[in-house]
This record gives sequence, structure tokens and C-alpha cells, in this order.
Amino acid sequence: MPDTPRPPLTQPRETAAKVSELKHVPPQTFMRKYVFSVDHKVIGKQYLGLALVAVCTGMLLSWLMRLHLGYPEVAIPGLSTVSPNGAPGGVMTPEYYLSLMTMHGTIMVFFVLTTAPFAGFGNFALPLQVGAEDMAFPRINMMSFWVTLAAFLVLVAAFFIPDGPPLSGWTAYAPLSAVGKDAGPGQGMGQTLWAISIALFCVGQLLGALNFITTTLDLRTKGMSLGRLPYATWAWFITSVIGLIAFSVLLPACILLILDRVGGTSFFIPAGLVISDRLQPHSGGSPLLWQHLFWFFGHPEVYIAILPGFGIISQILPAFARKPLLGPRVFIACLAAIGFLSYTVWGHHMFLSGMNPFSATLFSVPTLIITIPATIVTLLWIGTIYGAKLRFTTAALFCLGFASVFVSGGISGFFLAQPSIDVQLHGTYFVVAHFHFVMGVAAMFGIFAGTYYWFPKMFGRLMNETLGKVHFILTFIGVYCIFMPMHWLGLHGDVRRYSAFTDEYMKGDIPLHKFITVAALFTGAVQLIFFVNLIYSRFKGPKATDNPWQSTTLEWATTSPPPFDNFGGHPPTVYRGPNEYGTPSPSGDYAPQFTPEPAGR
Amino acid sequence: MTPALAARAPAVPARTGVWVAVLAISMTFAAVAAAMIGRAGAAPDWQQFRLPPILYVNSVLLMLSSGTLEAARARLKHATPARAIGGSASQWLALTLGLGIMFIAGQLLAWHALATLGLFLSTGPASAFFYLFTALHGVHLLGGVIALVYALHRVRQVGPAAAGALGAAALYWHFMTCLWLCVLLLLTIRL
Amino acid sequence: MGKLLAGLIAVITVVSAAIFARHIWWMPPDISVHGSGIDHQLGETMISAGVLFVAAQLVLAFFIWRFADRGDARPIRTFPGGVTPMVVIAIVLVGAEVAALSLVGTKVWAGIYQAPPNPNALRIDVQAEQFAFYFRYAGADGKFGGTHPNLIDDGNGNFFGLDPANDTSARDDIVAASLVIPVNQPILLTMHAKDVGHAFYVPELRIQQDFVPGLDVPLQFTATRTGKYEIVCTQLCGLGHYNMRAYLEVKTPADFAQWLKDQAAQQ
Amino acid sequence: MRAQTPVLLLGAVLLTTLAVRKAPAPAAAGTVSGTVTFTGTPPKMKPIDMSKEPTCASQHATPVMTENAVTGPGNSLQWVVIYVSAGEQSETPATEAVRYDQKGCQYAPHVAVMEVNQPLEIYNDDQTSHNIHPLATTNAEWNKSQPPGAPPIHTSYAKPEFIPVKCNVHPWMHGYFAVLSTAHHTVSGADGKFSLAGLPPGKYTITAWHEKFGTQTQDVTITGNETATVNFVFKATPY
Repeated sequence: MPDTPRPPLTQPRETAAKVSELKHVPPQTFMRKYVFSVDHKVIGKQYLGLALVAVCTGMLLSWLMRLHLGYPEVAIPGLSTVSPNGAPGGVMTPEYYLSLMTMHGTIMVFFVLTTAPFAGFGNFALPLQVGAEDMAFPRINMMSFWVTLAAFLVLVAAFFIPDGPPLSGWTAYAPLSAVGKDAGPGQGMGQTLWAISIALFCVGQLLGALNFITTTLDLRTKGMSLGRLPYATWAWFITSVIGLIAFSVLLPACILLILDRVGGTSFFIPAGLVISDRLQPHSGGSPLLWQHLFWFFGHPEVYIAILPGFGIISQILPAFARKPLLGPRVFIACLAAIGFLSYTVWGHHMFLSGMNPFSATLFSVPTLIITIPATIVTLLWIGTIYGAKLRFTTAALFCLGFASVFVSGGISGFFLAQPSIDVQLHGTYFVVAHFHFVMGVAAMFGIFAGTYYWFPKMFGRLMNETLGKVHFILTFIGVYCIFMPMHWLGLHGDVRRYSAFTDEYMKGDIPLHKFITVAALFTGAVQLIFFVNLIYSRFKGPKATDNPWQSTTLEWATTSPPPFDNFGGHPPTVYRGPNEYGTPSPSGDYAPQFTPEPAGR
Repeated sequence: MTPALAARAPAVPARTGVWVAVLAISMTFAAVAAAMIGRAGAAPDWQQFRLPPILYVNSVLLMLSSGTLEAARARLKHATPARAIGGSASQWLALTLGLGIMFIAGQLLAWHALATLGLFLSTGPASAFFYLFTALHGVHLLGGVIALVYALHRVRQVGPAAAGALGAAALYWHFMTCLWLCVLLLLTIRL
Repeated sequence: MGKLLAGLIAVITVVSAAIFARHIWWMPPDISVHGSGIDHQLGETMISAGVLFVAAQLVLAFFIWRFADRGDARPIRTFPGGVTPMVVIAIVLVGAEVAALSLVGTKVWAGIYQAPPNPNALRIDVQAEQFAFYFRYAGADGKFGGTHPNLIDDGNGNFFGLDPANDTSARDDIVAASLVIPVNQPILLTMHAKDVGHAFYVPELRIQQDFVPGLDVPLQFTATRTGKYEIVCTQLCGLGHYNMRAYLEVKTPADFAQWLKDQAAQQ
Repeated sequence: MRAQTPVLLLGAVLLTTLAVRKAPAPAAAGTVSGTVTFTGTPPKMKPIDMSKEPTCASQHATPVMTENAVTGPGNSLQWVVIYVSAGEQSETPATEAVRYDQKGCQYAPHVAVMEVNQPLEIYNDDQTSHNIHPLATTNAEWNKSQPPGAPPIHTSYAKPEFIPVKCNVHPWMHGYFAVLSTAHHTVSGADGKFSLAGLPPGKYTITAWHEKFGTQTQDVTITGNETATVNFVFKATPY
């Protein structure tokens, strides 16, 4: 491996000393400390920073989309200067709307929902929680971030090229995404950049997953048996396994797509296509091949986005319920079950893609079965707060909000999992509502919960609780106002990915679209409170103690923020699982993993 | 060097890491193989062609390299005074490296042979998948070459202590050999 | 704070559930033979899912309200019965639900997509392209002319790439931009795409199907009510996706025959 | 005798300068006129169903017909571009803009004739978005969307070419840009008649181009102010 492996420990002392020289030492220069850092904590913050930039971009795009949907004829000030071709005179062209939609989906799914809860918090907290000094391969870890950043820059570059950004959606269905310029504006260079960006992203996340898995397996501190792993770590571990497989499939898929676009191959492009009055010089390709490869990644990706949220909630909720998580083993079993099942359901995205109806039925059953572990996890949270002593910190509120929106989003899965209902709801706003609730909003709530929970550990200061609570309540109302009505639009037959509703029966819903637009603008604006809170608390927030939430896991055993090597060279020993809340002990009503067993217990 | 680690059986993250990488890379090649089978079934435009014979020579080279790598490891393991035999270990490593580079050169020759037959990436699905598979494997093998160069450097520097690094590199290298044989098998069946 | 959140969850749940239950926004009336099965299936799912939704949200709200930390010394209480019964009940209930749904649903689905082609169905050739649908009727000879992509010329209305010069069966093919069908007669569409992926969706007809480039996808249905409905594309196909549309006109057999005659005269 | 020579010279100089001035030249300027007809059976123009675009369909009382072979009484042939392809003196390039409209989901005119580098203005007069896509090969290819009320597109072409024009949104919309390197060009009318005025004396090659039936050329000599008649007959095929 091109990285520094830790040496086997059954070796003579002097060689061990030699090897330890090769280990990374606290960096001195600013560049090594904050930019090209190998410290998992800095890398985690870098990932979170990237996600923050990405989520702002994605939210801005959704604002523009909603504005256009609610008020199609209104010229958006300044837009014509941003994109003279995309919005001549300020009113956006249909293809520009689709480009915004494509970029919104891609940025949110890949660069927010994957980077923040998984790569971001995982990088920051996982080594701390297992009691390691750092990730197993710090330099590969650094590479992982910089490749991901490059992927983001490549994607955003598509906004600034003459062709304009791609418009074939985050699923980039072939042949629209594969035939190139003839397919219309945005399908030239922009789509190629998209494919390159996603390929890079896969590489970055594979390197990340490699680190997560190895660190969890090999670098656990003394006494940290797998049974004592914190639930967030479990979630990150299982997520990395899912990601390892999923991204390993998306990567070649993107390579094939790039080859079809620039290499003249015909993997996804069948014969006899006439586009822009030109017979395309391709033959024999299969558009369904892309769909299979993409969704084999695509559905597990949904769980890559949400499972870290599960873990974060299951770890934070007990801390603020002052009560152990109900059925921790069941919880982990459910995560594993979901992880496994997520690879058996991809076909439910293709019920209507001319796939053999029999296999459609085969895909529908596991899709419905996967709701069982999901339901159980939710019940575990509800059961956990039964008889608890809830402390309504902002982090706790976002956990409870997570449970609520996850239920709302999960329920609609019952409908879409059935081919016979998917016939009616596929490709409508019902689907948009479903996945925004279940993976968009829920995952975002997980991210918020994690931010309010780990911020003290990251920066040594507490976030402002008042601002936090206002932020939560308004966001909670906002997201329901945005996404609940989308179910109704879908039931009524409003088709997603339309830049305007010119059809007679869809025109009737424009008032509802206006309402959603207003709600979206409101909810977006509310996030300013969060940004203000972040910046204010970073510099002016009250100093945080080592363990402000009285939590049990190892990251709270060290200082806030932790030193470069996390535990000052003395990693803690683990005496028990992470679930000891509400049990009287010398520490109070909880027993941290890192305090010795009190006498007489 | 943490006491916690010392307490447990010695863990070699590099080795675990390679195993994880093996899983990922196998998955990637499985996906391409699946794509190839699906694509072959999708349309009647699959025209067969004979694989360039040099591929078999390359395969032998690669298998040899795995052997020499094992020899290097054996030298390293039975080195009592690090310096003495560590040298010959690094010679075996250098030989392995040479074979690996010869393999890659041979693959390029195979490409040339195909090109002279007028078979290019865009000619047809069969040739496309041939170039794709060989290129993918070549890139991953280059990673192995880098790992070997690194291991060589480590062996020269710290002697037997490099066993961990070398073991990991060897694991990866042997995987590359097996992977290539699987790819070759698949290509001979399909093309 | 807890009371506020609990109240919010309760209000949101009740209001949403009410709007669903009152069918304030609902599917347009069904005009197909198979549609009733879908509507029934959706109704069943709506009830069971609705009950789950309301129950889960309200219990969550109640617990949030009830179990706030009031600073008292009361000990925490574990969930009655612990985790095992809860898990068992969840598996049994949801499992039964899942089994029932997929059992019934599969029959409905099979009824639409696995039914053998009806011999006396009216065959219509559908081509989707950026950004319109075109429909082809076999004409007097009842035979469809062969299609040749290299002959496609939208400029003179040869959308299908017919070869009337050499192919006599192509000469009387009727090409229209609207799907006109007789009521109560089984229709068999053969769907193919000219350029990229598209989809065929008529909410009233309770049917939706993708056009997959390179494949001929069959689709069967029977309309039971005359009238004019909109066919829309639900698969992202490019900049004009939002107004890729055609009209479905369900006519009485007599009107349909007349329409066919008029079209034949124009070709 | 000796006194006349300079006068003659002067006259010659004057004539030549007159000749090279842009048409219509006040002095000797002939006209080429005639009719374009066809033999055989031309393809039948089909009605266009615009029901997908209600705002356009409502603009046409009777259905619009396809325009790729428009014939008139007496086998006359419309939309044939007639232009001087050889024998012309240097010209000063035209500067007034050619206007091309997208109206009722149709291109007006069906064939727009312009000189190289002559400004071209494309308007969208409809309540729907168009995406105009000239399928140029020797010139640069582009396609631009024009939402309702968007400003006109200003462009021009540098090389002579007959460019098919299509709308990427409405598949039935087809037209042509005829980019020519001559100032003497016209398009045959509904009656198939055309006339090229203001041709100074000289030998010319007149070319007639039709999008479906190809090109024909005839030579004609203009000596003074006369009107030379040139008729073109195209061979039409039904398919």
C-alpha cells in the first residue's frame, strides 16, 4: 500500500522506533494543519465544510426551481446576467430549469447527503469513538477528501461552460445522457463533466470506506469489543460496507458512460436512433444496462444517506432521554438487514422500464420486506423515549423530528413499493415527496442533530440553544409545508421534472405549487438562523466542558477540542457498552465507557 | 504504538485494507463482467475475434512475478540479521517489479496487435470490452507496482520490520494475478 | 418545548390525514377496465398506511409530551414488556400487511402487464420522440409498413421512416398526432422511441409505461368512457419534456370509423 | 479624331464604374424573370396536427400543411431559390437584417435567403418556447431556446450554405436558411414566378435550388435593359 501501515507489534524494539518515525507527527505549518491535513478531525470538518457549501448551492437551485414552478412568467432579477443563454430576459428556459434540477439532485445526493453524515461526521467521530489516534491510512484519508472536492469542482464547472450544465437528471438515463450534443443543449460538455465528477466522487468515497472499515476492525482501543461499539460507529461501519460495494459498481458505470460519450462505443446506445434529424452512429447498446448499473448503486445510496442518520439518532437520543436505547442488538441487526436488503430491491425503480413483469414482482417483495427493519428501528426510538426523562436540547429536538419525518417518508414507501400502485404514481410528485422526506429531510435532520451534538467537541464551544430551538421549530413546520402537499400533487397526477404545467388538468394545481414555493422560500430563509448560530458560536459561544451532554462514548473522554492525536497518547480503556444511561454511578445518572467499573457493581 | 493495540493480537491495518480493496475491486470487475454479459445478450452486433497470443505470455510473466514475490518474502522472513539477507530479498523484489513492468508492456503490445487488426475501442462491443478490461486491470496493477516500489524502499530501510508492508503488497499483487487470470478466462469464453 | 413539538406533530398529522381522507386532491376518475383494481389496491394501502401513520405520529407526540425531564427524581421506566414483544408484533403486523399487499397487488399488476395479447385487440404503433407522440394505424390492408430510421423526415411528416416508394403496405398506413380509439375495445400499443427514453402516462387510464430506445414495448388497455384526455411524458427526455403531450380521444365505434376514413383521405 | 480618344476613354471609365456600382444601376440594368414548374407527380403535402401545442393550433383555422414541396396552378413550384451563381461583379455586402419568424409553430418564411455576413434576426412570436436549431455543416452549428417574450436572436453566417432549420421542441417545424454569396437572389412565389432585377450587362449563370428536387443552372447574357426569360422545370417524384 502506498500509505504508512502500522507495523506488526511483535517486532524488536529498535525497529519499532524506526517505524514510529514514519507515523505522522503533529503538523507545524498552516498548510499541513488545516489544508493538506492528515488529521481525521480536520478532514471531517473539511468534508462538513464542503457539504455546507454544497447544500447552500443546492438550496439556491431549488429556490430558483420553485420560483419558476410557482411563478413561471416572472423574470428572476439577475438571472439573465448569471446565464444569458439559460435565462434570456430573466425568464429561465426549459432546459435551464432541467439543468438546475439535475445539479440540485446531484449536488444534494452526492455532495451533501453522502459527504455530511457519512464522510463528515464519520471522519470526525469514528476514530474518536473507537479510541484510535487517527484513521488507519491518514494519507489515503486526505486523498479521499481532495478527490471528492475535485469532483465537486468539476461538477460545478458545468455551470460556466458554453454548452451549459447537463439536464438529464441525477439518474442520467441513457441514451439521453450518452448521445452527446445532438440530444440538445446541456448534453455536450456539461454531461461529460457530470460523468467525470461522479466517477471521481466514487473514487473518493471508496478510499473513505476503505479507511472506515479498516479503522473499525483494527484500531479499536483496549476493551472496545465489537459489542461495545457505539451505535453511530456501527452505522458508519455498515454504511461503508454498503458504500464500498455500491460505489464500486457506479464507478465502472460512469466509465462506460464516458466512453459512450467520447470514445464512440455503444454500451448504452441502441441502433437506429434519430436525434436532431441525424441517424446516430451507434448500434446494439442497451439503455436498460445503464438503469440496472445505476440503480444497483442508486438504491443502496439511499441507505448510505440515511443509515448514518440512524446511527447518529440512536446515539444522541439516549443521551438526552437519559435512558438506554431500547434493544441495541435489534437495532444493529436491523441496520445489517437493511444493508443486505438494499442490494435486492434496485429493480423497483424500473417497474415501468419495460422490464419483465415477473421480475418486477420479485423486486417488489424485498422492497416491502425492507420496511420491517425500518419500522422496528422507528419503534425502538419511540420505545426509548417511553418513560424517559427527555432533555429538549436542539440536538434532541432534531432527533425527535427525525423520527417524525422518517415515519412520514417511510409510509409513502408502502405505495411505491407496489408495482400496481407505482403504475399510477411513478414519475409524479408523490415520488418527489417520498424521497425528499425519507432521505432528504430525515438525513438533513440527522446532520443538524449531529452538528448541534458534536459542535462543542469540534470547536470547544457550545452552540446557542435559543437560536437552535427557533431554527428547529421553523424548519420542522417548513419541511412539512413543502413536502406533504407534494403527495397530493402526485395523487392528482402532476408529473415531476416539468419546468411548467401547460396541461389542462395540471394547471389546476398551480395554486398548490405557489404555496409550496412560498414554503420553500421560507424554510430556506430559516436556515440563515443556523448559519448565524454556527458563526456566532464558533467565536462567541460559551466554552464547552469535555463532556457537556454527559454522554458515554469515547470522544467525550478527551478535551474539547481533542489534541492532534486525540487522547494525548493515552487512549482510554473501555469498560462497558455505550448504553449505560439512567444507571446510578459515580458519574451521575450514567456510566461512560471510559470510567472504571465502580466498586460493588 | 498504543497499549490497547499491544493488548490484542497484532493487527496489520495494511493487510486488512488490502482485503477491503480486494472486495471493492472484485466488485468493480464483477460489474463490468455483468455489463459485458448483458450487453452481449442485448443485441446481435457482437463480433468475435481471436485474442492476441501474447496475452498468454503476459499471463506467465505475471504468475512468475507472484512466485518471485513469495521468494522475496521467504528471504525476508528467515532473515536473522536484517541486513544480511534483506539485500537478496530486495533483489527478488526488484525482479518481481521487472516482471510486472514487462507484463504491462506486454499488454500494450497486445493492444498494438489488436489495433493492427483494425480493432479499436469503438469498433464493436467485443473490442470495447477487451480494451476496457485490460485497461482497468493495468491501472490497478500499476497501483501494485507503486506498492512494490514502496515495499522495496521499506525493506532496504527497516529490514524485517517491513514484513507487514511487504505482506500487504504481496497480497494485493497475488490478487492482481488471480484477477488477470479470471479476466483472461472470461475474455476467452466471450470473445 | 416538548409540549410545543408534541402539539405540532399532532396538528400536522391530523390535518394531513384529513386532507388525504377527504380526497381533496385525488386521482381523476378512472376510465379503464383494469383501473378499478389499482384504485382498490391504492385505497386499501391508503387505509392501512394511514392508520400506521396517524398511530405512530400520535404516540410519538404523546410520549414527547408525557416523558419530558421535569427535574424530579422519578426513575426512568423501560418500555413495558421490553423489546421482544414489540419486535415480534412489528414483524407479524407489518409482515402480514406486506404479504397481503403483495399478494393482491401482484394479481392486479399481472392483470395489466402479464395478460396475453388479446387476439382481437386494435393494434396501434406508437412512436415517442423529442417532443411529441405519433400514432400509426395499419390502414386498409391491416398491415404495418416497415420502418427505416434513415428515411425518417419530420419535415414532410414521415415520422416513422416509412418507405412508400418500395413498400406498398406502408402507403396506406395512417399516421396521426392524437391517439384516437374506439370505446370498450381492447387496444394493443406497440411502443418504440425514436431518440431517447420517454414514457406514456394517462392518469385517467391508470396506465404508465416507459419507452425504452431499442425495444418494442407492448401495452394493453381498454377504455370504458368516451371523451378527450391528455397523454403526457413522465420520463425525462430533454428540454421539451414539460410539454411533450398528445391527446387521447375515446370515440364511439361509429365516430372512430368515420375518423379513420377522414384520416385515410388525408394521407 | 485625336480629340475623341480621351472622351471615349472617359466614357469607358464611366461605364465601368457604373457597372461595378451596386444594383440597381441607373444605367444599363437587365432583368431575369421566369417561372419554376415541375413534371411528374409531386409528393402530397400532409396536414400538420398541432393539437399538442394549443396556443399554436388555435392560430390556424384550417390545418397547416407541410411545405417541402408546395405546388400551385399550372404545375408551378414554390419556395425555389433562384440566384446568380456566376458572372457577377463584386458587390458591397447587404447590411439590412433578414427577419425570420416563429409564428403559429411555423417558420415564416419557409425559406429565408440571405447573403453571407448579412445580419439575421430570429423572433419568437408564440406563447410557447421554441428551440431553433439550424443544422449547419460548413458553418457553425448551434441551437438556442426562445421562451415567450425572449429577445430576438441576432446572428449571421460567414460561408454560403443551404442550412436545414428545425425546432427542437416541435418536430414538425422545418425550414431553410439559404446563405448565398450574391446580392441577386429571389424565391419563387405561390405561382412559381420569380424575377431577378438590376443585372448589369454581362454573362450570368442562374441557379435554381429546391430542398427536395435539387438544383438546376442556366446561362443567360444581359446586354442592356432587356428582360431575359429563364424557366426552370424540375422532375418531381411522389415519394
